[in-house]
Amino acid sequence: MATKGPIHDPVADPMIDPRTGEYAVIAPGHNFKSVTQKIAGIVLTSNTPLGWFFGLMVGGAVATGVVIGCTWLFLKGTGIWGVTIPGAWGFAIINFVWWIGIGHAGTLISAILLLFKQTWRNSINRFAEAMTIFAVVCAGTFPLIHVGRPWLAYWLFPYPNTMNVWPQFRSPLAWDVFAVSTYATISIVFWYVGMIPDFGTLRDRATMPFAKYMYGLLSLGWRGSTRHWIRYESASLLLAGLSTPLVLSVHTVISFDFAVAALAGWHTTIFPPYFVAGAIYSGFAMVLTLAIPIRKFYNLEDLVTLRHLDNMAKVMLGTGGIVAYGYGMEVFMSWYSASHWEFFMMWNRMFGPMGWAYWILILTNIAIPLTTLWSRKLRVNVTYLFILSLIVNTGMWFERFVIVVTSLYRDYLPSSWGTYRATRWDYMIYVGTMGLFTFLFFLFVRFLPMIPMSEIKMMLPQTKVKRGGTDAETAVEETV
Amino acid sequence: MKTTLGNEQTMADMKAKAAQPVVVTQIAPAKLTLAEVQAKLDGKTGRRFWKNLDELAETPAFHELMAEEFPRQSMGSSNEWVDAVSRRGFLKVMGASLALAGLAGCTKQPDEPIYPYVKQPEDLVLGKPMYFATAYPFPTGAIPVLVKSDAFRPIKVDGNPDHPMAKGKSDALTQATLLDMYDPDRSQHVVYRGENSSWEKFQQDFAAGAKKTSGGQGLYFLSETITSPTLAEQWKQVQTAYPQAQLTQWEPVNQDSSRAASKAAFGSYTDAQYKLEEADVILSLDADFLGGIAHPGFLPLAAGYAERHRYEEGKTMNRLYVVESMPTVTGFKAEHRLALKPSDIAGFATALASGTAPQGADAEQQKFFTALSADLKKAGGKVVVIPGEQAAPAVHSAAYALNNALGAVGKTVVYTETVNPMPSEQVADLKALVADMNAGKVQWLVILGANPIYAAPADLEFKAAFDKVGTTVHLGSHLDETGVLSTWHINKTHYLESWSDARAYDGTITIIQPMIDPLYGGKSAHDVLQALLANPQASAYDVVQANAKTYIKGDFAAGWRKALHDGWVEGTAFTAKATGAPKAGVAMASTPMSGLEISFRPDPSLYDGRFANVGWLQELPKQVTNLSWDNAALISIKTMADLKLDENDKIEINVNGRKVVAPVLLAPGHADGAITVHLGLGRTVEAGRVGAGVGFDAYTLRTSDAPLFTSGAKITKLEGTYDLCVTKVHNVEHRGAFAQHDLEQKLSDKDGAYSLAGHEAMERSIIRYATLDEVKKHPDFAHEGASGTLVNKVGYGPQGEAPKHDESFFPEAWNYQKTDPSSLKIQNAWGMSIDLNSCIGCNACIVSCYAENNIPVVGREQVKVGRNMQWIRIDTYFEGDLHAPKAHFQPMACQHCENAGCEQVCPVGATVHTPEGLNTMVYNRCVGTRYCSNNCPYKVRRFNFLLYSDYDTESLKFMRNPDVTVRSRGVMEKCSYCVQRIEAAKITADKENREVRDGEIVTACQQACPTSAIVFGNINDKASKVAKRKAEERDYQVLSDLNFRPRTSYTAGVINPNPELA
Amino acid sequence: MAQVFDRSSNALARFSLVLTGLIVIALGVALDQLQRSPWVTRQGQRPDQPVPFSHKHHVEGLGLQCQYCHVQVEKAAYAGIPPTKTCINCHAQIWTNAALLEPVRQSWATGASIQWIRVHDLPDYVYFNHDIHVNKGIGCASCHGRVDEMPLMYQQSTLQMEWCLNCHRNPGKNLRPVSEIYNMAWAGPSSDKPVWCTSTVKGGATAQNVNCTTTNPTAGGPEVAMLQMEGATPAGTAKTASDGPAMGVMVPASYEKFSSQEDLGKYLTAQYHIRTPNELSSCETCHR
Amino acid sequence: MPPREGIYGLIAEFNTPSELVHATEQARAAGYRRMECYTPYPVEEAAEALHFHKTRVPLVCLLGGLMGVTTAFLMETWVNVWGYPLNIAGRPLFSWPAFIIPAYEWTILFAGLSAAFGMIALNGMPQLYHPVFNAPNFRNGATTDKFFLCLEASDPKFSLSETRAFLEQFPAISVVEVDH
Repeated sequence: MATKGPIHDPVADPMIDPRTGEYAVIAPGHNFKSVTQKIAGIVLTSNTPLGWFFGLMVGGAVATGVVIGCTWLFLKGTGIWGVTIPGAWGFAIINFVWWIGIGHAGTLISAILLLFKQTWRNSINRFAEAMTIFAVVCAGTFPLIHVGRPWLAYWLFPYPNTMNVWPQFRSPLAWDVFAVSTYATISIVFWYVGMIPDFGTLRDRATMPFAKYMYGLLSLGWRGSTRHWIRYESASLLLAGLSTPLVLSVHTVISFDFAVAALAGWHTTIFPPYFVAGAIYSGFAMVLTLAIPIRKFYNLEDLVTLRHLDNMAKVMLGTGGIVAYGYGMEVFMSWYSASHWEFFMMWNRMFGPMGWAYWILILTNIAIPLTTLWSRKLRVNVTYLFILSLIVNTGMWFERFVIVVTSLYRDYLPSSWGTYRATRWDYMIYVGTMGLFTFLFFLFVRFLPMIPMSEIKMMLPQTKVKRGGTDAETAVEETV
Repeated sequence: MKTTLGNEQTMADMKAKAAQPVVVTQIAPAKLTLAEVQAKLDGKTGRRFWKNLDELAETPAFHELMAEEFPRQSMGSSNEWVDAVSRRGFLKVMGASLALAGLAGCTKQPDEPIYPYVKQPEDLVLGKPMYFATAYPFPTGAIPVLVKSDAFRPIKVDGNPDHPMAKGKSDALTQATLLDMYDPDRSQHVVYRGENSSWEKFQQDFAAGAKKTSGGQGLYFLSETITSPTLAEQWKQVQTAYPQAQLTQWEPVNQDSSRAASKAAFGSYTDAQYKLEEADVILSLDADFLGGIAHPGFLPLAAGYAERHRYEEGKTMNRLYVVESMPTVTGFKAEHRLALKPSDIAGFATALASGTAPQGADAEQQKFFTALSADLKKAGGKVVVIPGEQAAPAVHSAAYALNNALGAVGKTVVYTETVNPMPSEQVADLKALVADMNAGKVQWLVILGANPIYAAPADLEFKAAFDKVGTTVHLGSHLDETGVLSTWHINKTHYLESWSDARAYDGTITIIQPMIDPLYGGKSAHDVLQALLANPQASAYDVVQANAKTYIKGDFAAGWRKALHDGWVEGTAFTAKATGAPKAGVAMASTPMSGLEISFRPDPSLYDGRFANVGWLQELPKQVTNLSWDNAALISIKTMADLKLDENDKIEINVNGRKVVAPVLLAPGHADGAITVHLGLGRTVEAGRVGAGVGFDAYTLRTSDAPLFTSGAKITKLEGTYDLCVTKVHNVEHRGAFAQHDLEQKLSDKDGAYSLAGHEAMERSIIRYATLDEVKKHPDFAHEGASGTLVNKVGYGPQGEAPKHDESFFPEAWNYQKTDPSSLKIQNAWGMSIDLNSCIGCNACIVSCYAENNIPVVGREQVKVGRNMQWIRIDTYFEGDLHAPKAHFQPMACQHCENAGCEQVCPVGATVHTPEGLNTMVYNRCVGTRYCSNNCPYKVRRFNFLLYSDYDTESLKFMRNPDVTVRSRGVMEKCSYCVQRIEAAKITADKENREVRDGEIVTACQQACPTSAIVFGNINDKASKVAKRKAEERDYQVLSDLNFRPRTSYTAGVINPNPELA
Repeated sequence: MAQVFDRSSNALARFSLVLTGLIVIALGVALDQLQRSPWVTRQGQRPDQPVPFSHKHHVEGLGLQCQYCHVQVEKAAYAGIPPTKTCINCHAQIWTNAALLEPVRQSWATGASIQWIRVHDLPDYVYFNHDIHVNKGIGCASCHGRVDEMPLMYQQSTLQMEWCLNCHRNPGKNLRPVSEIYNMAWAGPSSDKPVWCTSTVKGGATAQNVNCTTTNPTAGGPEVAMLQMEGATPAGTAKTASDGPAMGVMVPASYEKFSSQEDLGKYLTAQYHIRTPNELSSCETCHR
Repeated sequence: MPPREGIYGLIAEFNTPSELVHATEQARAAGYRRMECYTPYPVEEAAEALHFHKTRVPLVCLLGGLMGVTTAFLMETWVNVWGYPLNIAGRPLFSWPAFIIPAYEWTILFAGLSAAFGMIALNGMPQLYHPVFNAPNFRNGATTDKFFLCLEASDPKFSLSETRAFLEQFPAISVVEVDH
């Protein structure tokens, strides 16, 4: 992935590794202590930045939208939404898929890149995972509240009951229950396991007794014993190995919600791959949306460097390409299948009353990103990346909107064609979940180490072990 | 299954026991706050909690509170707000919410009390319904019905199978009279000057008042059209007692045209009966005889038409021509339809009669004219020309002449006495009455059932005249516009509550017997007239029985019993009346009309407005237009363009100074230069909680000199639009060649404005039909891809056909051929077949389904966003250019697919397949993911988005079918093939160790269908009707290429066009 | 830099982990038990009725037939709660002024119903039908228990779906000759108390298909539990278990001997044409 | 647990991983067996020096996975074929293709959980109290930037004086006794 040849003048920019011409993953001059202090400092500092309080409160305020919306929803029924016949699914499902998709990047970074020994991931994987979990939390609320009788949602889980009836395992929704719950559990476990050593560090560096105590508990008494490290390493490797097929399966299963149905526009074999690609696409966009402001706010530029942003932009370029291919194939197949259903669906999608949604999608998801991301200049232009990440997130939301709504509202039987119009409650709950996400994320950056210290240390030159116990300092000099 | 009656008197008080109306107690209004509510309910748990909550939710204070807590809602602005109909639902939800709010979070199901009888009627078996015959008196002739009654609560009204005319069929309006009876807004007291009073006081007052008059001088009666011989007889007696008393019969929608014409033609009022089963060629002159009972003799006419329109080998199909202004189901069933302005129809008819070409006819009309007249002559007497009741008298005269000239009279057309024992020309009479009122001659005006304040011709200024009357009496089921202004209001009993008798279209008399003790007391017209006679205390029962002696021949006791049992009296049918050749008919309006014409029609669902408060009918999508909860200015696409209007535009219609504001709706095929408005809407608050404020009142435009149609209307487009509530979008769009690429041959409607939906319906082979010649050429036209209007290569399967069973993924997963160990025969497999040739789109099935399956009414706002709950709907597709389209009607309900997509995707298995092949919906298992609806290609599943069912209104509880669950919020529901009836039949059969007989199970829609288009039964029994139908070559499944294997299939239509017009 | 935690904390931590696990398990078990507990099912609860009516007294003591009060149990879905009239029939003569019976006399005088509290209360979406059960050989006691030994009526079975299915999936184990429907003490055949059955004319109502007796018919004239015999009866007038007197046609054909409920169940399932478990456990059988 | 007598061992603190690894190798060569290194991040050379290679975590994970797949698949099969056989959309009772997906998910769920908890259990965690924490500098450095080698008293070859001497030959920042 590394484009050879120095683009910038190495002298001008200390962050450039003269040999590769790449931006360094960690700014030079860091050692075990400095890294620890930098990261642990954010968490253990006694004077919290005001900005943090502000952000937290904004998030919390917006999050009340979910509370209010859901209360009214439970009192009145699904009818307060725009859903109707034929458009029986609306925002709830769209948002569900969107959030789950966003989650995927986190797992991808922490798991797949780990398997591929992409050490640059180390500095971003922690909050990428956090993002995953909070995204799944937001996503998870929707399937529960979107059912007509939420108080019976537990019927979706297999448990012995006096009715002798069980979930219907042929239904993709039943599959979702398994996929999403597994995804949530494993992500949390992976996340926590990853943090155990850092909790140890925090315990040892904390000054306030309460913090000491809490981090102590969380660290389960971690003391960095080598035998522990070995088991720990193998465990996290296994978890990574498991998360990889998991993350791929989750969005595949979600795509089955549509692919298994008989509806033209849903009934497509291409869905699984392009849902997964889309998920990662939007996920990385979201990581950028989060990483860029945070590295600025907590001036972590030398741990989350332009190299990271560049790489993530490249991943987006790749996945975006897959997504584009998916769209292309849909159009092609609707013609090639010679099936009236497919043809009409695509025609209606493009030129029907809701055509605007389709074209927004093409613009934001394909046109803008895939043309610009080729330029390295833009890939390392922080402001541009930030804006782009927002654009792509919008685009991916519209993808789901197009799939769900424009396939439903004009299907097989013309007599039952209708339309879909979201209500204020749809929007309230959707925006609310964004607030919830922000709220949780702010809590995270304040109380948990948002960059894995131990893993960063592994990337430092000082780790080089010189046989024969000669002085390590020399070893360091050689490596740089 | 009918039980003969014992002594009717005891019968009556049994019924009294059966259903006592529960009056909801009002708690004294007091200002409430949420806190107080909580306080009130605090500590109340379980039963007491809920009971309390109910009471609370009833208090006006609570309503206020709600209005304050949720002001936006109470304004009813947003679309998730449930409007008037389900506002009570909202309160209940609030009730539940308070519970959720932690007052009594999880209360156990409350104890259920049992109220056993004190004396149980001998012939009552609780849980086994009883059936009683009676008749629904309707101005155009009584509809004989058989009422299903559960513990003496009528729960379903259907046609009387034993009746020679009805043959068990019924129609939308008759079906809906059930809800009309249980209407919670019916007036419940005798009212004197706004104060509750009593019938006794009125009797004395009235009798005394009448005595004071000199021989009834100044004593006037204004009655709705009378079809009861007994009432007529009573009137005679009244006249002998008070010679000067006057009776005026008047209804806003009446038969004046035919009356005038028949008087002119034959010298006396006559009704005409048509034998369509013997007619080869039928010409309807603006007669919507397939639209409903608004047209006299709808049931036999529809049956006769369908009988001859069914395509069978060696049977000549009839051919229907329709000349009309407003598009009706009759018009669209016709092989050839000509749209003419109301004023031109008379011209066309007279021209036809005289044989001279109509003046000012364009080429197309000319062609139609010649072809038609030729065809009529060819038929050799096997012809019927039907004039519409809403057509000008001249049209009727022409029809008389034509039928006579074509030699139809005596063969296919028979003239008889009028159903109305005292026929009259009503508008003229009303004019006279109003004149007398204005002249101050009227001391007593007794209005029997009519509602003139609302419906009287605008130019008569009835209200002004009404104020001049000394004492006004109003006998009415509702305290309506007239009722509130009258000195006396007497609450009228419903026909299901009272004794009477009535003549049907064919003249047979039916004794109307009560099904239940009057819910709110109440009196009938019989009682009112009786109050003036010798023994005022005689009950309606006595009067009717007394009068019955005149027409029940032979042993009276037995005859009477038989009449009650059968639902009709032997030998009372009309016999042909000798009429000479019709004399010179009524001359048509000499001055040719100019300018835009407005034609007034009774609403297809609400008739003249009497059904305004019947939710079922308000929500019923109107024939052809699919308009629900509204009426509109119906207008052709060309005129719309000419006037630069668009659908949903608000316009002001101004007819010489009389104005009304109406929304515009495109009626494909409407005559150009004319607007049709439906009467019966725009009722004020007096109409009741449902009917109030729905639509606009077209009566305000209607004058006594032009009650049918008027001209010279001015249209001004107003600001803003009015979002009409149409259940099916027309999707007028233009896709042109782009859409055509994958079709083997182009359709006619490539260009021009056409309905996208209709176009797709044809492309997708959802509608399949052929002409007679084509069928002869390709008997299997419904399945092959070759010829013209037939199946095209669409969908996933070739020719849109289903793959063979062995091509399936799981060929032997489930077969429905297993032998049933209980009977050692091949098991049952339920299926349905619908003949598109017979379906006339009259909506009877929908209302029948409402009653049978406890389907809730959801209200305008909800229907508008597509949440109407009808389990069955009539899909209407417009084929071709919308200036003169063809239309096709297709009843669409759950297809009970063998490979049902809905079942596969339900995560909790709430919808599953039964061994007999039903797709059952288990409501209490449903969590409401709505995935099933998404995966249903027919979109026939309905979802309770909000709490639609009304759990509060006491009277409605009596009406519900006890064998069907009342579905609650958040639950999916759909057509069940009337599984409750299937199970009942199976249990009876099992007890007797026999097979379920063919025809033993009749679904509600099938039962109501006046043309027997719907057949249901066991498709494994090769002898069954349904199996035979499905064996026909024209049988096809909609969307069969999806391989869902629906159990409902359709018989492709066959039309018999006139080659000269092809 | 001392320890954050003292020695004991290790044990404490591990113990608390184990405890959490146990609590979770315990909770699951508790809920599972709760949903079947009488508190939920209302088994054995005796609501205070207006009149403390004793089935024991009337059935066991006075030997009243079930149908004397529950008239329509063979004809309709509901067994039928007796009208006040039924009580008065006797209590016009006996116990005419017992205080206990005041509500009955009240009702009779005023014409207002006696307001009982429902003991067997199925959810409204369950459509249970008495007559088909009674006519196909399911005895009262099978569901209601030994009513003749209940001084105050109470619900014996859970009436939960799994309970219904338990029988609908294998009706055989509860089938008995229709002649024994009202026999509270019926225990089913056993080796020491066998049952003899024979099938008679085919095609009549179920009830007439089989004759059963508890005394060996080969030894001396059997008192055969005969039921009215009729050919196929027209719809609506289904003759049921005990309509009318037993009319002759006593053909003690070849009697089969049954000494276990299993065999009898098999035999009756065939004779009574009981539908297959598949059909009986299909949803629409009970939910509409 | 009751406070044990005597000391837990001797602990030496180093600045760099190299020194730690070197010392560990020497100690092993000198015949010490009961010893442990403490580092702020995984140092594989140290593990080699300790001759600690095999961990049983993968095995636990595998077993978990197998348990997951069987549980899920058997449950689905039982429910559909025996538990309550219903005709769903005309599909066969044993619709194995559909059953694969939940089974797949539970494989991962069970495997993941057992991997994580297996690791924790095998590491004997939670162990909030541990003697090494008594070493004055331990919590300062072990999780930050220092590298520790602890020779435990339970080792037969352990003797306070000799072992101390042995450790002091390396460039350790400090060598201190750790008591229980």
